[in-house]
Amino acid sequence: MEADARQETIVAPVEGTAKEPSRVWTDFTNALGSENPVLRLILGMCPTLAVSTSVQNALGMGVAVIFVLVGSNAMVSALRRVIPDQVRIPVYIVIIASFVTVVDLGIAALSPDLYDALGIFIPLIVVNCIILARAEAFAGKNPVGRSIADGLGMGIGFTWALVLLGGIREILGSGTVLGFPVFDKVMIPLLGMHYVPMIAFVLPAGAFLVLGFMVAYFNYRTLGPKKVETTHAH
Amino acid sequence: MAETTPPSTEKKTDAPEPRLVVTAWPHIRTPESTPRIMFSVVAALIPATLVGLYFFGSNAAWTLLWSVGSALGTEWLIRRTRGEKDTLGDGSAAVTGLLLGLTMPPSSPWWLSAIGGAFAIGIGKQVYGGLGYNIFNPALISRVFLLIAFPVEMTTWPIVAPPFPGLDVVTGATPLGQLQVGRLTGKGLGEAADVSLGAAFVGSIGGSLGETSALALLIGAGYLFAKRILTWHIPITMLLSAVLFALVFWLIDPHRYAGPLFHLLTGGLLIGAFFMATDMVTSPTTPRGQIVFGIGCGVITMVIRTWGGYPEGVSFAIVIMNAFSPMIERYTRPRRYGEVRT
Amino acid sequence: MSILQAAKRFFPSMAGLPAGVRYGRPIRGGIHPPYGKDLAADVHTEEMPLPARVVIPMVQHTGAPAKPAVAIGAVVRKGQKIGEAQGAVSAPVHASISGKVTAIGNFLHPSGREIPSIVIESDGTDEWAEEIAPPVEPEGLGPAALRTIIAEAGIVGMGGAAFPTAVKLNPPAEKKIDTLVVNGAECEPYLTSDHRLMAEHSVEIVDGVRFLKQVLGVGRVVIGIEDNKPGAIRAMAAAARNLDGSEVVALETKYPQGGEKQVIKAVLDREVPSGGLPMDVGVVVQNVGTAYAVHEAVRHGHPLVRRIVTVTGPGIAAPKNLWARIGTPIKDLIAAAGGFKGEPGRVIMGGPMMGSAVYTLHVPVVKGSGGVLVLHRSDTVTEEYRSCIRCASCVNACPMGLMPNFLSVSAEALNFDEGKKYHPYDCIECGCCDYVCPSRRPIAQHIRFIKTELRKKAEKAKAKAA
Amino acid sequence: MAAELTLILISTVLVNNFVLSKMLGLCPFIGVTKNVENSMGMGMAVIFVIFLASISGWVVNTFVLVPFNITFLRTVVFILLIAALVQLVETVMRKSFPALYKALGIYLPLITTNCVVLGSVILIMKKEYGFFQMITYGIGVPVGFYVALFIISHIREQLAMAKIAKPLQGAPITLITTGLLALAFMGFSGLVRE
Amino acid sequence: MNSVGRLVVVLTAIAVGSAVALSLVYEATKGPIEEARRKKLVQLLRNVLPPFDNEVDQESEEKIDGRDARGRDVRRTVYTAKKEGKVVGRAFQVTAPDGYSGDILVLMGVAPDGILTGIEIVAHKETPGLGDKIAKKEWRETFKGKSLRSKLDVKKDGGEIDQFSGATISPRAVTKAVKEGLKFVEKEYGKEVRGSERGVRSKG
Repeated sequence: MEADARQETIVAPVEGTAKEPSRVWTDFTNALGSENPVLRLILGMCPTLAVSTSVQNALGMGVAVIFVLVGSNAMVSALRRVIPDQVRIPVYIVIIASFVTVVDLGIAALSPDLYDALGIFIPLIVVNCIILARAEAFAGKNPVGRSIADGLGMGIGFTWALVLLGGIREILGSGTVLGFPVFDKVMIPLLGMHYVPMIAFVLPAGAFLVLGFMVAYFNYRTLGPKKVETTHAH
Repeated sequence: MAETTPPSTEKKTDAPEPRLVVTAWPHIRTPESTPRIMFSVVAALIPATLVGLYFFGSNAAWTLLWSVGSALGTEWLIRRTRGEKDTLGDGSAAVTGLLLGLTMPPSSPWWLSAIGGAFAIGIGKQVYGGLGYNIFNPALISRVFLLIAFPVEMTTWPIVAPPFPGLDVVTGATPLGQLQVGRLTGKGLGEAADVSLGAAFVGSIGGSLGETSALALLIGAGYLFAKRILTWHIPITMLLSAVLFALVFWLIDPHRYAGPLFHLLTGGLLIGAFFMATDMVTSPTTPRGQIVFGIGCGVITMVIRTWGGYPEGVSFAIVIMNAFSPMIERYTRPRRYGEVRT
Repeated sequence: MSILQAAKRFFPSMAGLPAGVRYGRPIRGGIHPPYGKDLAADVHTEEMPLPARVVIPMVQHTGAPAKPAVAIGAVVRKGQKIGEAQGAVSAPVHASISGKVTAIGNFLHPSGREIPSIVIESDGTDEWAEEIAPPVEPEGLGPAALRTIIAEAGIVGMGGAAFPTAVKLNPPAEKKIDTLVVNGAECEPYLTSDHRLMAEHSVEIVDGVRFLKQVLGVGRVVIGIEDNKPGAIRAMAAAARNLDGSEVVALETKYPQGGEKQVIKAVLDREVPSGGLPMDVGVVVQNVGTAYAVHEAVRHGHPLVRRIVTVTGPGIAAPKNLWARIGTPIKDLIAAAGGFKGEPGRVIMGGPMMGSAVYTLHVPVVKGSGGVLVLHRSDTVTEEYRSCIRCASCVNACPMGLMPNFLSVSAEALNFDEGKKYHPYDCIECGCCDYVCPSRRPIAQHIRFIKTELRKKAEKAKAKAA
Repeated sequence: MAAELTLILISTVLVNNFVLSKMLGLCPFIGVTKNVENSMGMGMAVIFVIFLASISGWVVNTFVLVPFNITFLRTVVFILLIAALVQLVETVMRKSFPALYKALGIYLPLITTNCVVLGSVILIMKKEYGFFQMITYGIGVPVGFYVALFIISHIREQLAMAKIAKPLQGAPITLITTGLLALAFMGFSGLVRE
Repeated sequence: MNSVGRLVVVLTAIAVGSAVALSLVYEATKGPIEEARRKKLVQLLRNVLPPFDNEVDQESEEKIDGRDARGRDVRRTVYTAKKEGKVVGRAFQVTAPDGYSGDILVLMGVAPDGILTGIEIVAHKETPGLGDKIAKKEWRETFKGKSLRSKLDVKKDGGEIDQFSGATISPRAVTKAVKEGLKFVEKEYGKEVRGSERGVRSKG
């Protein structure tokens, strides 16, 4: 079933009425799981990897992306009948970049620490492929309500993948979750030894490795155990 | 091959035919085989292993046991999980485990060797489909991982006891580590200036379990050369380029840069050149490519030793060149007979 | 190349070669398998007893099969044409004994396939057919007349490829041929048939070469012989003194020194371009056995009805070099060589490197069969092949400068497009890569597999386009 | 000066490689590296665009954004600038260098959303580079990107013949290999301090 | 023509709209951003200075402390902390250029008598889990009370400052930079320091 859902990725229905709660709901849930942008479509990985050193950073980035996705999807969808086809990409880019700037300024005002942690990856949300892809493939063709649902779903799907990645990296690389030393709480009483964090996992290399295995795991789940055999790549 | 019976017109009175084996050409094969190569490498490492055990004692034995055991166990487990033929018999996992153990600090905690062996086989090799397909030398990529993941544990060295009268007790630091401290504190060679090259040749210096004794490594390498498992291309070019590099800088300023013999005899240059860079799977198969590969390994090693953040560069140099290996191979293909250049 | 080899190259006399014999250039790659030539190298050739029955296949050459020219029940005599050549590339087939045609049908061929063949039961007379007569004054004949004689005698390349000789001697006019290379390398381990032929019939071979030279109109002849046959080199050098423009070149003993392209490189330092033929570099290569057959045909009018077959190997009681009639079942040859010694495991038509294993001893000797090799059962253990460990043995051994490791792995992955990048069509299928592979990979067959699949693909594409 | 520029080059190509240590430009890194030819095309196109984008971004920043005190618009301005630049390059190339266009043309549209480009332009501003440092950086970054693409595409061509388990094929094995490559390149750390 | 006109109009409208909207957002966030930054700065200053009661971020002066490797002036903003009108300490930022992978920015507080009141790592790129231990409080605390008269070196170099196993570079770089900072204080405020040594000796 999941494999089938994959077929209709990107190519979303063109027409459709705005008030259709069931569809809005499926748009939302599709984006969470079977069309998860990071794990299934391998999109938007630049910000995914770089800021996923801890759960906290991953959450921060996720919220920023949700805001931009929902905002740009809504705006693009609202303006979809006004925007001429030939210039739609530049217009989308301007809209996205504006929302990104808003996020940039907003984070700077609200949390200078998070702002420092995310660094240049906030302005780089502009070139996160997910956002432009959703504007192009969905929001530009669908009513505002569904576009917001899609943006929210994609954003949350992105966020949970990112948080999972950040969580794995944090727990392996620092031995903590949200700063709480989980391993030590278990290992000191049981084995009488501290957890020795594997620093490699908070470094870029660890991000590549963890994401690689995460994507492989989701491939495995989707392909089903039957189809999993040793074959050659073609 | 035709499976038809002989034509019916044949007389049936002939003597019964022998049962013959039909295979495709060629019908003779070299006696050399993959397991024989692997176990020859293990045999060649025995002198270095013994020297390591002699100097570093029982903890070194545990380090080796854990790394070899973990490598073999991981190989067995993954092959079994994937429902594939067991490959412990080809000897490659044993070689990986042994090489990894020999590059670990002799005072490693048990879990360090265990993680190393599992990483080497699991992520270094079986992820790619097992023997022959991996890109990076499994033992070395695992060592590099450990070095980056557990920098403290991987750079803690025990004190070496003097094996023969006349040699001093060696403090818990590697000559290359001392060299780096000297460089970073602006004290020239620092304590590295006092390293006895004789001790380095025998092996009574600080360092990884199996890398300290140049003598033992040379004996092993000689054995592999004699068996024609090693060719000169990689090890000799690697050592030569490193030595030349060291020589040039030593001539420029012998108070700041260590001499070529120092670089040759300390650290992992010899074990790297003879046993790591020569890993067949992860080095180019073309003769010219092997020369390029060897030079690359030697130069990167010395660049890291001379300017880098790590005191030792052999492992990094080799895994970096591993990554370049497919590319080198592509551009150093042998000239084909009758190749028409357009 | 060892120091000794290099020294020999510059001082041929060191290797005990007669004056005037130079060394050829070393070839790339190659292997030194156990040669086993000593089993039969010094055994003088002997005539086989007349076989009671021969099976003569209509395909003993490259090209279109011959068409049977006799019917069941016909009485034929030795040398009588029983199969007519068909088409441009083909060769006629002759009766190798006198007797009666008892069957015409599909019989097993050394290649393993069943091939239309004519069965003759001997009448014991072994008389030449009436039409057999030597031409008058063969020295005066023009190229066309000589080619006709060679074609009618059914002569094909005796080195194994069995390409019709007359066709090879008739290159297109735009290809300027300046040199005839006579191949006496015999690099296949165990085989000694060419060796014995050269040692015992050097004068006849050189006589054949004279006619070949006459057909091609070339001034230069180079005879290449591996240096493990000093006797043959001496004999040939002595005989070649009577032929203008000819020289004998000693070749390093190495498999596959006798490959057509390798011989050309060794003796002339010319390289046949990839995908090309020797005539592209002005060369025609002929085997010494072919030259002998030409001598027989032109001088005596005898068509090709017999050849020397080395019956040898660890599994043979008394290894021998036998003059055997075409069509003789190999069980007769094995019997003539004293039968088996121990339990036979593999019986191979040809040498151990490129010969083909047969599963029955009823297979007949054909024009290209240089030997029958019997290996013990204990030598024929087959084991499963392992992963390629990229040890580079095959890269170093490939005489063509290919990368057999990649070809093999890409064939295994069924990735033929990737395989195509490594030039499978340049492979001469010598099997060196297989021989040296420590993982026992069937590399040569992998390459052949790629070639077949690529050809299929090309044909499909062609059919689609049409 | 020369020493500083050399250090910038070593830094951007080896030590702080955008792909391996900054994890930028991963979409094309995974997307086009299945074969060597494509990744070379992409690499060349990126070198071309980043070089031009660095210069024009620097000029716009130095002479427009900073003097008028509207640096908060830089994200919008830079991305538009890059989009326009890519469009311009495409047009000029198609008209004047058809051969080059044929080789690189299909990669150009993808570059607008390649974060290496925007990333390097933004970082040049953050680092407050002078003109020559900017030029060096604008060459070093895409060359580093090219090197990474080049290595991984050769590796992937070899991996195409490996017996990799199905779920690991494609993106996962590429990511894992990149991770190991990043570990290897850690050896260069310390050569240059950013 | 009409459609091209429409393209231009729409594009311009969007761009102008975006610029206008963004400048509004910018204006709205300008204050909060500055306030947030100020708060962060004050917090940092509090961490390195003894208790004070003035608006410390308002009382700063620019000093020039030699040239850096590129030949540019090294500017230091020195914040002066006062309690009941008396100077109790000064804080300023120093840069350790020889960190493991880049500059380490260190904020240091010095009492008028030249004794360190605390240091804070403002920014660094040191290896996580290794060099980044310089940011840990326990380690930074060891600087408190040290002065140019103390052995300001890592233990490996014969000093009193702890290094961590596996990483000497980062602590050494920080220590060196702090030493430079103390020299700067000695140079700029040395007279004052010596002059008032007896007067305002803080507990430090």
